[in-house]
Amino acid sequence: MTERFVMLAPLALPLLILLPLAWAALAFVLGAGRGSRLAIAAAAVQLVLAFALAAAVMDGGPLHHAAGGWGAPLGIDLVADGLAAAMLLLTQAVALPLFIFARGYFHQDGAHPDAAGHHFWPLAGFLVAGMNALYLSEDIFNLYVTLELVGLAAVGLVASGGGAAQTAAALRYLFAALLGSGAYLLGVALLYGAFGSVSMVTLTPLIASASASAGAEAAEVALIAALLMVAGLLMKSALFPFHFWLPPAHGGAPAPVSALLSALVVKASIYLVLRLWLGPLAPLLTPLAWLPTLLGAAAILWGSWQAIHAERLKLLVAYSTVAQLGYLFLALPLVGVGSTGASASAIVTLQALAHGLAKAAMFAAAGIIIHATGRDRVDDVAGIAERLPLTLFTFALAGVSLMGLPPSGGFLAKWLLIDLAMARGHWPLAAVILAGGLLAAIYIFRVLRLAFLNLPEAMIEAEHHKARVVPRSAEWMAFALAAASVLLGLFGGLPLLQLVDGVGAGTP
Amino acid sequence: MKRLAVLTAAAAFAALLIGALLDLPAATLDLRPLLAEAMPVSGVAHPVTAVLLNTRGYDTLLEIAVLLVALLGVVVASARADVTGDPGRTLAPPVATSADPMVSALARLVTPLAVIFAIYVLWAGAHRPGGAFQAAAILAAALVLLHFARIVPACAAPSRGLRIAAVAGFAIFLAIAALPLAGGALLQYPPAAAGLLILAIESGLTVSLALVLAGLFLLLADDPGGRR
Amino acid sequence: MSSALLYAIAGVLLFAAGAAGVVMLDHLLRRVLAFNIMGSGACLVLVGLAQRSGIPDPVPQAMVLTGIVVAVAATGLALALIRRLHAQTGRVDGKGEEGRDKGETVAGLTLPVPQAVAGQGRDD
Amino acid sequence: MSAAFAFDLLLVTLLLLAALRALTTPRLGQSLLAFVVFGLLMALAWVRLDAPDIALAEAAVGAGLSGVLLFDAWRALCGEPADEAPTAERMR
Amino acid sequence: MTTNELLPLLVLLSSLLPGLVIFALPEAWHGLRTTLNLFGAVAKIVLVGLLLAGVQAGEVYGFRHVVAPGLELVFKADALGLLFITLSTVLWLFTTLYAIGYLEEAPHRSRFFGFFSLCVTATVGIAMAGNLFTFFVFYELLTLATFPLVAHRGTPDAKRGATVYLGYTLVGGAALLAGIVWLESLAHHTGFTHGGFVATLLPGNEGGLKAIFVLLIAGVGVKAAIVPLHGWLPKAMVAPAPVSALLHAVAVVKAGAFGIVRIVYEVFGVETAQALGLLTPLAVIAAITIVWGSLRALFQDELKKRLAYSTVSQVSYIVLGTALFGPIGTIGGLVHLVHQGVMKITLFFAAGNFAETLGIHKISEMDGVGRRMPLTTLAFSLAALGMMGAPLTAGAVSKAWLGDGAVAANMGWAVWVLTASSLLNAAYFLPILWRAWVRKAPTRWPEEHIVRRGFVETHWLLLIPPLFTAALTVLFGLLPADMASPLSWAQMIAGREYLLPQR
Repeated sequence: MTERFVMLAPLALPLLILLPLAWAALAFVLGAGRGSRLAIAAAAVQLVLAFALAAAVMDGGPLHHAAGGWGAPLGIDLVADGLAAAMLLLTQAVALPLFIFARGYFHQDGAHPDAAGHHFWPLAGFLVAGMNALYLSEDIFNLYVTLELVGLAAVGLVASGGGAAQTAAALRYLFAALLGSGAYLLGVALLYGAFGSVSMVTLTPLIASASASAGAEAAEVALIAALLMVAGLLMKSALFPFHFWLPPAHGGAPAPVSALLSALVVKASIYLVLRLWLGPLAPLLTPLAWLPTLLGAAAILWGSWQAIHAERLKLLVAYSTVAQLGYLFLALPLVGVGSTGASASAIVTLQALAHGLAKAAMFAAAGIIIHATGRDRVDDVAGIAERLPLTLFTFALAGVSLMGLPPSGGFLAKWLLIDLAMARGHWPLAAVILAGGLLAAIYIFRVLRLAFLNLPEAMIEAEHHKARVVPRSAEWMAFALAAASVLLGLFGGLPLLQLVDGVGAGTP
Repeated sequence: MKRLAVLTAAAAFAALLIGALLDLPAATLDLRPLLAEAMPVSGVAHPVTAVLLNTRGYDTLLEIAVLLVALLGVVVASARADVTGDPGRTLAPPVATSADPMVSALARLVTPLAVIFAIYVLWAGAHRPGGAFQAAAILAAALVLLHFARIVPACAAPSRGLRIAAVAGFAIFLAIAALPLAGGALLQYPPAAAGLLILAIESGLTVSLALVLAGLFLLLADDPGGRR
Repeated sequence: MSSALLYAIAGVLLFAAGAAGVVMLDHLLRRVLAFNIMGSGACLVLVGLAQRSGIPDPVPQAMVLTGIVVAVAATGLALALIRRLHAQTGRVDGKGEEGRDKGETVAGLTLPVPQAVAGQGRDD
Repeated sequence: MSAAFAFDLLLVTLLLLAALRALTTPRLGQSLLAFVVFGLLMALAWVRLDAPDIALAEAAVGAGLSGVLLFDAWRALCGEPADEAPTAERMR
Repeated sequence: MTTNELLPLLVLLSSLLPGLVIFALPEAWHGLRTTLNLFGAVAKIVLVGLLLAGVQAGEVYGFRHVVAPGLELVFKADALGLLFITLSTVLWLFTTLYAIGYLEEAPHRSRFFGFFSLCVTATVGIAMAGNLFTFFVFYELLTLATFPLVAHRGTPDAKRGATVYLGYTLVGGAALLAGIVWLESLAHHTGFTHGGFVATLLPGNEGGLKAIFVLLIAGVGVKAAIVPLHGWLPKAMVAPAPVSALLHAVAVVKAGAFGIVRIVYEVFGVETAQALGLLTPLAVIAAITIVWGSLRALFQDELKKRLAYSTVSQVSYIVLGTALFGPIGTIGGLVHLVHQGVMKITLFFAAGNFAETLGIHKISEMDGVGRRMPLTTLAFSLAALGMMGAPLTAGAVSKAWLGDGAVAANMGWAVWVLTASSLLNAAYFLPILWRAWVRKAPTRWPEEHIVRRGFVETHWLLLIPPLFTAALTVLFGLLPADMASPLSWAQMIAGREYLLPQR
């Protein structure tokens, strides 16, 4: 059984792209509001494929798939290494429960044919396809196309919220995304002009030798290209100070969309930054590693600060994303292994997974709370422990992971990151991580402590009167995501770190 | 102040990059010979088409997906253009007023020509400049012209038939991309059938892309001369 | 200097102008124009640099074709959203979109609470 | 300087001018017009770069379809100032 | 998995699993919830009994779970850990019984007992932690599990108290985390070892190690309520009485004190800590805390507040014992870990009874309560006498060993501190006893909830726990040398630490 599983794995590379493309197209044909079951079934298959892929990569190292059979540099190669396999796993693992959640969430609006659920399914399908393609691609121009696919699908999903605020947020997001991908495209053009290839594998030695020979003009162009690409991607990643588009887009979209965007979409461009930074562009950018780290630290502090002061619940969660994304950039100068033997990229992956699961759960929980209360202010959470205990518990569990408290995945990542920072002597980084955790506690417990308040009886009555039914399946799916983010710390860390670092690598 | 800063930054960036480009040596790698070698088995004679639908056909597959996403986005945006109601605003009523007779005549004249030209461009793409996308663009232009001639109405949301037609090309492409997985790689055409398969993909894409491109316009369009 | 390099340089200038336009311009339609000019610039750089020797290179040409399609797609989406925004708010500029990190306003639009919820949660 | 290069230089200059005009001219209609001209000039540039495929696509899409889309949007946005006021009022 | 690995895991699960199930129980399923609670508590006692027997027979219990390369959750049931486990397990049973009675008919009982069980799980985890990583995991879990308990009443006051508690403990947790990771980056492991492992890092890291010590002690010191980190404790008094009992006697402050013991003995090692000059400052801080807490207690009219400040003072006896270089002080500190728990929980049970039965919250309302509630007041009085260190009580044993330890460690001033504290203890407890037994009862109690029926002055579930723990207070004082007494365990532990078994 297991062996056949692993034998199927090479096929998982193209299938993880083709399958969502196919069901997205089918959902489009099916029409408004339909396709939820299709999407859920397909997402389950994709999750199995992602597991098979991860198992195969863990056993036998990276898998390659040459699209069209040409191979780089003429063709486009798909490559699944540990990092890609981990991100694919995250994407499918978040997508499946979120789809079930979305089905419950949108279902109750069935009476409104033009509700937000209208075009959720095909757009979500293209979004997932785009992300899967992005994680697997090894070709920087192909990556541009996947970036656009992800970006436009995400914008469409934000706009599906329907209100004026959502439209404005979608536009703001669209222009930020287009500016980012434009810069990235120019970088690709320059690299192709300088080296004649868009394949990362081919480019890596060429860039290395160009930057090694002093005074080579190609290196100068390559550096500008690298900066353009990274700047463009940082714009899409909403790294401080490019985060301006994220809070309205993520805070305004319908809950399943916010969850998809915050948990997955921003990770895609960050993944690409890491992949390029630690891969082909490493010789050019390594001296600049402090810059995104500095911005990451600023993001943690600024995002947390804004979350502490946000008045709307979903905006609070969105700003928390701004802050949490900062952690992913802290590790760039920390190449190498810490006292535990986990590499920086493995730790970042762990953090990305923990945050992805937790943030999806938190947005879902926030969505349920808002759905039930009909209001979106943080203060309206008061007394929610009484009415939605499971959802509050979900929110709290997700918060545990975001604060980096044990035994969550966020905690494990934070621990390893601090360990790595200290092993490298980067004390300020460790301090920022600790401070970030405390600030996160402030904004999370801002919500939790209100939730435990007893409301006056009359008010409870009034609330119950207004309360809308949230499907249990939606509540449980949000809970499953939160529980996964916590259990990740206990049981997921070891396999994940081994997956990214390769089995046996980096023993202390 | 901000404007000045942005302009200065843009100018500095352009100067810096142009300076670097002036000294840029020739590219280290040249794909042209590689592509020339691959041409005989690519199934087409025109190199750009070979790249577009064979060696980098995967790019094109995703590109079509991007177009579909954009169409979806437009559908989303035009579905309920006004949250406060006013449904008549988006569901364009049947065209009452007649179009400019000149436009009408032009449209009637141009459309068949455009179809023929599009078929030519599509077919020619195998050998010389042209191909699915250009053909689709021509067809889309014809559709838009027909709209101006009040022959094709604007629509709020595509009907199922239209949706199927818009997706069909993509579906064919997807199927042909997936089939070789049984024995080889994604989009790895058997060399003997490559030409035929590419033509099949291109034919499907022409129709679908034309609809999608025209859809981008028609979903948004108001009737000429103003709303309602 | 070869012709192709000249076009590449023009591409850089177009890109810079377009990018500055996307950042600076207020009217959303103009931003769309700026984005298109920016994209055209990048495409010129791609082909221009690759063809400095004067021999056509089909690979970047095919990429530019892809890029143009993507640009059209983005333009269509942007225009649709702009028109929607206009229908909903009467606005066509990006003003009020900047520097909004405060709680209750989203993307520069202060909305009464029920409507904000109606928009995002499909609760009505 | 060969004649061809001179033509290229002219074309590039016109391209830049059209782009600048599209971005800076105060009247939106003129700006859109300049953009369509820009698209046609781009098509010409692609011909000069031995890329007839792109030229064809650019002419059909960049100048044609995008132009129509933009003009249509412009008319929808700016054509009816009477309709704008109440909408704007309502949202405030 | 062998039995020796399984047993500690079962000890953890015996409260974790019932806790998780209880969360999911509908509010009205009172019977099943109570059954689960009691089943868990009794099962845990049985399991701990097995552990105790095994450890005395020389068995080694423990298991580990790797969470990341080089990072393990390590559990071991050693003598020191078992001392704490036994204390919290036995007291948990009584607290559970008490809470069942106390919360009868109150809302949100599923939530309450769920977190209650998690709380004890975390405490047991702390006790069994085999390295600082594991210790930290459960230390933070304890914070998370106690927050909803403190906030349980849902009043604005409860919200405020819980927030203050959380603020203190999370900042402390961050300090602890920083210290642990710093230490790990130097030593590459954080496993507790007899005699400590830090000595191997000397010479060369003195400055760093001192800073680590400060971070670690500050981290656990928050929960141990060392001055000036004690601010949360009086504020957390808003919690229901069983929670206060849990915070003060079973779980939270004990976890802090226990952490200090672990850090001093098994991370740094007393020798190294002494060599680095860290013990004397610690002792001074403990002394300050003892006196300060007692002084503040003197001026509180609210009974629970006075008890809270008394806790601040008493827990630092443990810290003081730890900081007194030498086996005798160690024994004094360890034995007080148990004795203080037993005595303080009695006081809180009794205070809860006064409040629950008669609505008495203030000391000034306690006139004549001894005649209305003689049994509760008797338990209260015994525990209070113990706190003062009156002869034949558990407190006397602790104080005697601590005093001797101070003399043996050439820290004579500590004896004065102890004496002064005892006097202050008397000063704030004796007036209460005077009021309760001697003064005349008022005609009306503030809010009489439970009517007296014969001997049963209040709900029987509220009465049994304090009586039992009061009995233990006396028993430990009367039979200090018995095999099963905390003192002989403390001697055994100190013996392992110093290889000096006898006084």
